[in-house]
Amino acid sequence: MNGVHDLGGQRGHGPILIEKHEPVFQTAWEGRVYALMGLARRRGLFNLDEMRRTIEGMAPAEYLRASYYERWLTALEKLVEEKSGWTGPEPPPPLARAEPLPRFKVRDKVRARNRHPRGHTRLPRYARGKQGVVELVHGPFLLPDLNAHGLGRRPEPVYTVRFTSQELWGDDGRAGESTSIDLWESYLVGTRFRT
Amino acid sequence: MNGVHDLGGQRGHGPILIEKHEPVFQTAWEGRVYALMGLARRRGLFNLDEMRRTIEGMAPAEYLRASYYERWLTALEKLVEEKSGWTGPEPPPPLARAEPLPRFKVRDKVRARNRHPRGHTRLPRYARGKQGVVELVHGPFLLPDLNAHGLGRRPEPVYTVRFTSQELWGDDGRAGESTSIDLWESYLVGTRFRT
Amino acid sequence: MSHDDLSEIEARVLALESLLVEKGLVTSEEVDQVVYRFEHDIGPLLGARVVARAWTDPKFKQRLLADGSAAIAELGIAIPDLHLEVVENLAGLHNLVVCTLCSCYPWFVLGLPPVWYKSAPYRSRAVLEPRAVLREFGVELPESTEVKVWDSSADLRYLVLPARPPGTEGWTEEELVAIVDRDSMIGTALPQVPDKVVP
Amino acid sequence: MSHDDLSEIEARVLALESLLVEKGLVTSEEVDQVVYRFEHDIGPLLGARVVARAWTDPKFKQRLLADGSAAIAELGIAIPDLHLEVVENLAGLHNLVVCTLCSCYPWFVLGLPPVWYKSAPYRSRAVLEPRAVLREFGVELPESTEVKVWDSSADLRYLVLPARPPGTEGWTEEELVAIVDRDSMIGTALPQVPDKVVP
Repeated sequence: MNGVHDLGGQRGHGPILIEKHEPVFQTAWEGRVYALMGLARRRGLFNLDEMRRTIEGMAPAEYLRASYYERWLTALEKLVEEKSGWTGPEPPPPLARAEPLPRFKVRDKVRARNRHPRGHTRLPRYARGKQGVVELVHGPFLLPDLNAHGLGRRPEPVYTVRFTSQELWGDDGRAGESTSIDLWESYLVGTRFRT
Repeated sequence: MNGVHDLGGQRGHGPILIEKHEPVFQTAWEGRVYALMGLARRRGLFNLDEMRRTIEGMAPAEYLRASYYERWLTALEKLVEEKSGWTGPEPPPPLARAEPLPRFKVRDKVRARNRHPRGHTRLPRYARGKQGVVELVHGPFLLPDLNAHGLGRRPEPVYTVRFTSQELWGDDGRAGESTSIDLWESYLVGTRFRT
Repeated sequence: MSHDDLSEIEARVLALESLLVEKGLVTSEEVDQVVYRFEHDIGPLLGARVVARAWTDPKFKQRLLADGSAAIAELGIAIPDLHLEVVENLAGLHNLVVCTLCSCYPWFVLGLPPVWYKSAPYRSRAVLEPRAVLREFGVELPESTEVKVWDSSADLRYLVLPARPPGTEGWTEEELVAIVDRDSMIGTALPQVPDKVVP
Repeated sequence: MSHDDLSEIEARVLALESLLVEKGLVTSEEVDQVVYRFEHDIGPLLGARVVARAWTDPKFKQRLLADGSAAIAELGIAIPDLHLEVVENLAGLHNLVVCTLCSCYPWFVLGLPPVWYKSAPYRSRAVLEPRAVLREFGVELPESTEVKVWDSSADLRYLVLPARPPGTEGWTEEELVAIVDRDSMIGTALPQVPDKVVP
């Protein structure tokens, strides 16, 4: 979803406030929220992609206003409600396909798709439509776009794709800067040429 | 500036709340803010681009939380403070150049620059880097990117450029849909071909 | 009203108005006048007159489409510093107006914009999924109808000239004005012919 | 603490914990244990050990760069479901880690991320203007140094292996651990050699 959580490339959020020697948790409740989220997830109440989808579903003004663990709390409350019929861990549904072979290899030129799905995705908006070079090949990992909505467990290769600053930011890009993003295979299309 | 005000293409803001027969102003203070903004601007305290730049400078969470006229009020307070040394209307500084001739004509193919300036701009983020066709030629109008910051009064032709939905939104674009955007000449680069 | 009765926001507005009056930039009477004008004189009726005229006077329509600002000046509507661009709905073509960056709106023919026009939901989605947005307004267009969205980012202001609905043949200009509502000139509605007045 | 003393947010957390305990999903002791582990056992010292080992053991470094997860397992650090990718700062190359979409972070070697790492200012600008961001952290890189930003959007977690600073020749692994701070492993700092310990 094109939401306010997709912050890459924005400005206007003010200076970075750096606190020296901050505690692990700012308050006791933050620690409990952190632990509850992790434990409920490991017990199988929901998966990581559902957690992210729920956080991203917050009203935009509220998302930006809330502290990090307030977002977690809000999402956890919502997930617990959403899963109120949950009766215990079940074996995960089978994978949607066998472990796939990677279509791309290191140094392949690829282009991130220009997609604007209604649902959850891990393809940041600033990379869409941009061309980069495969730097690392990993996985497979489950495609979040399906897993976040309980629509299936589809394993896909993940590629670390490197985009130059000029490709991403055009006139405001700078030589000698690049950003590498981890992208699932279905976020990418191949281009004819290799570097 | 890449800010939260640049809403084109986002999702997650909820349904459109349509109120039938709403009053012109929801409260009496809204009317006064509207009038004060217009009058102060017409008296020369600030220009329209400065007004927009100031609204866009609000903290993102606050921008999204605030109602439309609350944003105006906040911006107006800030502008009045910023211009506290103002002593009266002065003749506007001379134009930075003579009225320019348009470089592009109707049916020219153009591409919106991929720019991410720190300052104010009226080139929406969703159009950057995208190719379209000149539909109308207007102007000249002052370039907001300079005028918003008191950096000069540069008249430029403005073009209504039509982008197909597929060009803008890729896989999620739809045939038979397009968006036309009014863009200053320096937001555009020519492409070799005409349609 | 004593100062204590004012909400925080009303107090801020009052302080601001006092300051601008003190500076000699405005008078409270001028503020009153602007508010009055927008509450009484400037509203969608102006746009409806423009549309009804275009429906009944083909030469006016031609001038309106060629130079909106000049044409509405004939009806006594002045628009300093802005240009009016009139976009016509045709068979198979629907126009929709939005301003994604703020809320630019042809106030000189439609009055001030409704809250939904200025809201994030409308501004964000009108360019991405105009048909879904139109459905929320109850407008279902045939799949074959082209949708043109106008994102009004500069000093142009867009007014949609809706198609004159069937069943209005022979109506007077004044009768036509009554069926042109605001939303049909933004593109989020189509003019409706009330059952009772159809012969 | 009586219920009245609780802030609204604390009350929500308490209600949530009670509900999850009731459902049999968690026990409060498990929650206590997780909090304890992150407050005492899991922190940037783990990452500092990894870095110091890599600085002193070239073969370990090789394994670390080839397969981060396997290499840190040698030091007893387990990371279920995630993969560690170690990226090395070199002469003329600086690495910086961010997660623009949420706040992915190699917690198993660095503990939980600082507030700034999770904040909108850092997430928004690290990919657009990394040098300006680094300057806010007091890191000024030569213009000729290449900057690589890693936006950690999937199940990889990135750890920066800083360059071993000059003046640390002959130091023991334990002495080196002391100068590897958290930020240098995110890429927003460079390891500093304190004046007093320089011979």
